[in-house]
Amino acid sequence: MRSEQEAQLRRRVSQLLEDGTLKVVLGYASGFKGTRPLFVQDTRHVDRLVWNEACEANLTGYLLREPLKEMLDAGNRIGLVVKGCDMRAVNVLIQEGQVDRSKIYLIGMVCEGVRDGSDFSLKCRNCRVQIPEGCDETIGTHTELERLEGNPLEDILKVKAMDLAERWAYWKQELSRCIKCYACRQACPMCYCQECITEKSRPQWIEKAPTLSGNIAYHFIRAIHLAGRCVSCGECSRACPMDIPVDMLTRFVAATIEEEFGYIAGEDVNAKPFLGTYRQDDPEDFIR
Amino acid sequence: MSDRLRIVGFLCNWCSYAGADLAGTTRLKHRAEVRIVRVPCSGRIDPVFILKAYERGADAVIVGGCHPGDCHYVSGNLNARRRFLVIRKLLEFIGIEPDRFEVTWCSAAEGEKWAKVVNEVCDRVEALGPFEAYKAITPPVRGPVKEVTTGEE
Amino acid sequence: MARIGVFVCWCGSNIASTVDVKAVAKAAASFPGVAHATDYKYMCSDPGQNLIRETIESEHLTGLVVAACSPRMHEPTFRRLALETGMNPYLVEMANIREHCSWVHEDKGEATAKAIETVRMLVEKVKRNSPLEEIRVPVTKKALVIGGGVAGIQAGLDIVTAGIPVIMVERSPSIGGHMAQLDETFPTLDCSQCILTPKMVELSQHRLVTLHTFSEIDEVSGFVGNFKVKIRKKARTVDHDKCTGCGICMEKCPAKVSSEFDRGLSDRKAIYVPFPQAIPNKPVIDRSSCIWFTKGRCGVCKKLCPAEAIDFEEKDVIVEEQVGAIVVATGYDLIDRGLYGEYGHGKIKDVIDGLQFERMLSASGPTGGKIVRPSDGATPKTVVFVQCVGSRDDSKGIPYCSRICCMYTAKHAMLYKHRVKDGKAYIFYIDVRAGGKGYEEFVKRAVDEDRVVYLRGRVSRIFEKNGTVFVKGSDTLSGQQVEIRADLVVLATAVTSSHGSRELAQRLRIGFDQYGFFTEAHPKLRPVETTTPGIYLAGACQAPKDIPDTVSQASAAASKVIGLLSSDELIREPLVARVDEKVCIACFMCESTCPYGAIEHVTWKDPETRKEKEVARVNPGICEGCGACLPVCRPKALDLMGFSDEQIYGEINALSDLVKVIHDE
Amino acid sequence: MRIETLVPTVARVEEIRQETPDIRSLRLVFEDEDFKSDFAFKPGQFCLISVLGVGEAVFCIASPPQWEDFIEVSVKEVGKVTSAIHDLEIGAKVGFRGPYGNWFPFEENFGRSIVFVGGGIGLAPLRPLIWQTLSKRDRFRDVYLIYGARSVADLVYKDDLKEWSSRDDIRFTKTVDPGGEDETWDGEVGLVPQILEKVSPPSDSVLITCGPPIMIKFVLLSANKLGFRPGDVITTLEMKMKCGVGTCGRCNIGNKYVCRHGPVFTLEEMEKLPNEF
Amino acid sequence: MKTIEDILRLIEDWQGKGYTVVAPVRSEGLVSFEVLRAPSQIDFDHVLTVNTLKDVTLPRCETLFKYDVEKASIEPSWEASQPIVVFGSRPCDAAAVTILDSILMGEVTDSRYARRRENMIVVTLACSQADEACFCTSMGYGPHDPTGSDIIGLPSKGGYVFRVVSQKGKDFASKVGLELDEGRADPEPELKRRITTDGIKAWLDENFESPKWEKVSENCVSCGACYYLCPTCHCFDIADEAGASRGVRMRIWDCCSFAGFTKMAAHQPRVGKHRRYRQRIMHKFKYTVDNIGKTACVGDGRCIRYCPYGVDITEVLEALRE
Repeated sequence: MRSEQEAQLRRRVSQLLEDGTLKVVLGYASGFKGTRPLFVQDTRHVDRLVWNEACEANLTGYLLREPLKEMLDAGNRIGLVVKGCDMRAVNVLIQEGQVDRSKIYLIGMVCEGVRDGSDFSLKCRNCRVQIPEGCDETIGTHTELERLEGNPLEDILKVKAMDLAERWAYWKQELSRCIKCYACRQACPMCYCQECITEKSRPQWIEKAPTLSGNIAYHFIRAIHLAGRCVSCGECSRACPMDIPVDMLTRFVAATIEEEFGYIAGEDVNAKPFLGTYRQDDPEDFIR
Repeated sequence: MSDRLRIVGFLCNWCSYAGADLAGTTRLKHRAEVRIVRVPCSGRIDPVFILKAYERGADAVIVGGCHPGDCHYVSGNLNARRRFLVIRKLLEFIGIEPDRFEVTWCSAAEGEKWAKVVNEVCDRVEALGPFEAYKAITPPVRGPVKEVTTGEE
Repeated sequence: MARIGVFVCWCGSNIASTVDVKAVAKAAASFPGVAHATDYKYMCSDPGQNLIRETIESEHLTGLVVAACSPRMHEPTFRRLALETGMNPYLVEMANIREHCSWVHEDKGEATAKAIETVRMLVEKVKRNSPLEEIRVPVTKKALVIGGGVAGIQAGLDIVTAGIPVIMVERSPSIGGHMAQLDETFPTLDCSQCILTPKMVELSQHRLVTLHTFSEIDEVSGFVGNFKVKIRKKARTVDHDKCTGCGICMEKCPAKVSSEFDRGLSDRKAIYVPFPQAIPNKPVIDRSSCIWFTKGRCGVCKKLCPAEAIDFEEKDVIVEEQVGAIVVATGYDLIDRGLYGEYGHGKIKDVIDGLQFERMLSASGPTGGKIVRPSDGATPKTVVFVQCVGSRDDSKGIPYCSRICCMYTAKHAMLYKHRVKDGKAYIFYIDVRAGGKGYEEFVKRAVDEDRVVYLRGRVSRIFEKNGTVFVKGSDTLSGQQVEIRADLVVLATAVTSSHGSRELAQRLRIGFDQYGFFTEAHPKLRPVETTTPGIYLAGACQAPKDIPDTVSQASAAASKVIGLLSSDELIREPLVARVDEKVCIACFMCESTCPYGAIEHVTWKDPETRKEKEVARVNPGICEGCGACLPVCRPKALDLMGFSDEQIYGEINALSDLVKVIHDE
Repeated sequence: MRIETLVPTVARVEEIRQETPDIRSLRLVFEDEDFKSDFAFKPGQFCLISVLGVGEAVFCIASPPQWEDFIEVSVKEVGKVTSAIHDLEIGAKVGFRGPYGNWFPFEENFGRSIVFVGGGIGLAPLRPLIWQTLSKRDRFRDVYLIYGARSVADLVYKDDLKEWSSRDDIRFTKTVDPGGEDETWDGEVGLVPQILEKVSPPSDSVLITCGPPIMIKFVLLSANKLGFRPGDVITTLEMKMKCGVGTCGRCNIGNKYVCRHGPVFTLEEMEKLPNEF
Repeated sequence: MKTIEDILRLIEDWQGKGYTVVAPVRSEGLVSFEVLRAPSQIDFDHVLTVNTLKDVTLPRCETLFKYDVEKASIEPSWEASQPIVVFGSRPCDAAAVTILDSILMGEVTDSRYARRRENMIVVTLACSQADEACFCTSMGYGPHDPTGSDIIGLPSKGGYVFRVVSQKGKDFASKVGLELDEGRADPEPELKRRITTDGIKAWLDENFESPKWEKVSENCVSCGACYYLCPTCHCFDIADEAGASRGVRMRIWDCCSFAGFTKMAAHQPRVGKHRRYRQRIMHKFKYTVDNIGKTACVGDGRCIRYCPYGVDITEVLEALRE
């Protein structure tokens, strides 16, 4: 199915650019790690677009970064190739007023799962959005889809099964590798602040240096800032050159919020943001 | 006495701070390890404050707000409640004892409750011991214990 | 250049007996930024204040830490003192070494160490304080009163007496509220309508009053002194400018429904005036029962109206008003009758509620003041009154006491006995609460003079057998089960919040409790204020109340409004949040967090790049300074004056130094 | 040059002068006697001052080398470190690193006329050179000084200005921006570049300027108009700096590090640099 | 020739003689330079470690000094450095050391870097394999290039033959009694990635302003991964962390792709990610060449390997010159 989808994608992008509907389309091209993002502005380049199981990245974050941000601000309409799971990120950006839905054109790809190396990505396990919803058009049919088994929280459960001391040792070990290159932040579609809290010096919110306490503070706060916003796309971990499973922290928070509050980020564009609201009956058995 | 415990309390001005005041006016003796930072509302408490307190040597943090429905600002405590839950779970997930982060609703009338919470938290943190795990990973920014002599003129 | 003065108070022996104040002052003198530190017996006394005043001047202090009692006690004192010396009052902080220290610790070493560390924290805070100026906002000298019952009427009249215009919004077609339904009122048995209607007339005819009946509040924006209100004037279908109130339409209207005012004891027409003394005394069409609107035909009223006042095309109109203050007086409802199936309410015709009984007692009511059995019109010889139906009932009803039932039930029994001399009146009660002036005497009169029989106990069941109603309950005083054959049963059903109160509270951004009653700012000290400045409460919308309490609260609310609107501008504490526009990313998480609606969307131009963007702005007239918006602001574009991030960081940072006290005896 | 990189020595604040509402000058004395006796610098060089617990920032040395016992820096409150410096009191200790960077030519200009053009706090780097020039006054032809600020209150070094006004060996023209004058003002009213053109010093002089970037830009244009050679027009540049010695990598303009190859550049050198400042 | 076993014995011997040995260690999927606890930890099979020798010479975070705010006392922080043997670095990483040497021990000497370098011996293991990101040959180096090594071990029939490269290496060899090998080395592996650098410098000299900068930086998300993992990038920041009375000043890595890198209180001279990306390319392929005569790139390919969004420096260079 993928090759047909790829061909159709190229055709459609070509049309959309040609008839002036779109200024640019962001999709995937082949790259060193399988795929990489590709900005197509010229129909001559549509053949570089690919669709395959290496299209793991969530490209949504580019909407709020140069050069797409400038293009959107200038009133252009932009095309984005999305998987069902990426749609949640798009929804959060719409929910937070960062993206005007009418200014983006979403080309949804019916997805048979993407791979991280040889295995299916963790995020594909038990995927319920293989057929994207809410796109401007969808490419692919769902007749051949095979549901991917497994638990997307497998890694988190492993850490949860440890005792406190083991967990502390585990995270110390992992986070001590962090070099504060901020690839996780820059990759995250939800990290769109112009000035990150890490850059604030009055007060110096987060230790600047990659000391262990500074690293823990950074990743802890990142997880809190993503509470109710993280869509578990795993971009942060994918981007991490030091192989730190930083997404486990944000995904743990997302899972906790789903479990305790029934809130799923990006599920409903009209929902009030999780931390910006409350319910009278929110759990509070931890409070004395 | 360098291993004396240090607990930081972020208390909302209207309920828990006033509750702690009431503990005072009713002379309810309790343990002296808590240092109180007054904030207008529990909704004002940023998660970073909690980590910063650990970095600066706190062995535990107590956060105090109004009971649901009593918030001077209508709903600050309810907004905060979700955040506190997430913070507590996440602390636990990275291996920090949840007892090092205590949340309490304490009204202006609950001087007794405040005294009790302080004593209990102190007891539990004492059982855990000083937060050496965190102190060990922080740059050396804490000063040596300063000695002050009393009773001299 | 920070030159902080630290003033350590002994508070006589209150502090000094447990904290070594001299050691505290000495330690404080060594803190960076502290220019002067001293101790004194009573800092709040005149000599103490003089000491501070003189030191501010002689040492050129730029900030103060007064280590004494709780800031909740004396912060205003020392801030005022600073102001007198020309120092900005917000450069003063208090270190609480009494309530939080000397009074709760015994070990002098520990207490002194804690006091020193606390002072250190506050020194670090005050070093980061900035001078702040009061916020001044202009006010609109006009008040809105929501609800036209006795509470609203009283508040409205009191406010206009001060020369302040009042806009009154009433949901139903007439003002008057529940009080207009009542016959005689306890404990004086004066006629309700006789005392109420003159007030209704006075209000409606006052030149400063704008009355919007058959209207509801659609939207409230703005803030204290500057509210903008959208009022929905529901379509009456009758043009009141043309209508002469002749009443021919009501006479000829073929559609009948049961009267809300008479609580179903009579019928009214689809075009109606709720009661004869209604204000305005002109009809409206109830479109849900009007044949024109339900079936599309009829139009009798239109045909007959000599003034051509009937307008079937009329639409709801939205009126916008600007007001400086709002009094909420939306009253109460009675608990849903359906909840008490075992009492047969709604099923057994001769089981009615207290308000129905009131209508029956009323001379202008459906029975012309005669007490009759609804089933057959006969005069009931035995009437059983049941108190606490729904009230004080955790399981089914509401846990609180409805406060008025004991009194009105006694009144009902008494009035019944006055009219049916040979009748028997029984009252089932749990206990009799008669705490008001003249109340206890009133109940006693019912028992002693009118021979009302009080039975202490709950009624378990009311049922009908062969056309006869039986009341089965227990008399806990005699320990007997009793079953009374009753001709009429009157249930004192619980008072609940008015329907729609929650939605209104959300529109007004005021608090409400789990039962839908609006919450006051402080149960004792601010009983008529809400937590939203400029919005006040009157009457049973806050909690069940009788008429005297309602009227007192209404007058109190009015006096608050008059006080508020007596000056041209409001002066507010500058402890509000501010936005750094450059950093704001317009996610508006702050907006959804703010309980006061203080966040506005504005366009801002970056002076450096000249680019425009949308950002959040905090309206300082609305912001209450809670700071709930700060933790949700990820890039930290928001800060809170008086409790800024830097100030709190300063306090936390001070924790990095521990103090150990050595006794030198 | 081998240095114990990045570790400051301790200096004591001996005197504080409030120059303008947001600028103050600090007189610093080194605590370490060896450092003090070895210390030497030339006008135009800069240093880094640390407020311990806060951070470090760059300042030009604003006193001439012949004032041997101390150095002075002038600090405008713009950020975290500068406001911490404004919070210091006499007797406070700060960290000091320097001197760093290149310096203004001096002996090279013997026999020539010198034109100093300064704006606002931009007089600070010129001040040591002016005093140095006046100390060897006989080696130069005419000395001009054109100095302006937004308003009378924003003029720095008021005592120096008074002395320079009273001397007849320096042609001193002071100015404030239109609207910045007060009743007592006896100087010019106008923007510095305009006054420069009005004074119109001979174009074979050496022109040395410092001030806000926008002023420098127009002074350079005016200098060009007056016929100065780009090699004779000298200014100092400002970029964000951390190390001060050309290793931390952020202050480069093209292949030049402002901290090492500058901060003093001639217009001729600047013309070869990419436009990234 | 020395077998792996021989090598492990040698290293044990060096450790016993008081040398701290830093070598590639595998932990889960990641191979990185670490202080070796036991010789058996060494990984011989990887192409390249994730981190570089900067972790030895210019660590990501080092305390410059500690201070007491109240007393204003400054206490420089320097842990007495044991002699360090870096074992198993690849030729590209060794070559990178010479570039940093020219920058940090040239006109100005960074004392901390210099002290670490003086105490450091680089024993390289030349490459027997290369991956698709490797392009050292394009930068004038090669899989067996000895530049920057003190001693180099060339792969030979499953083991290594060791040759001395520098005087320092010679001294070390004689001090620890390392016998040098005669045998022939295996042929160098072929590199798939190859570009020519001809004309790049000339293009950069002329094209500070060019629309191409925006195009080539399109995919860049302005993180610091390529910088932090680059063996020649050396920009740093200085950060204070302080309590009420005590603090430390640290030197930490910094990166020209961060907006805050050049941002001053009132002015940002470098607006836009393409300008920041231009700085990175200019710095490597022009400014450093102007200043020390060498390109600040050794073709190790880490920036290609670890860029989360496929920014490919060789492609960029070719696109610029085109």
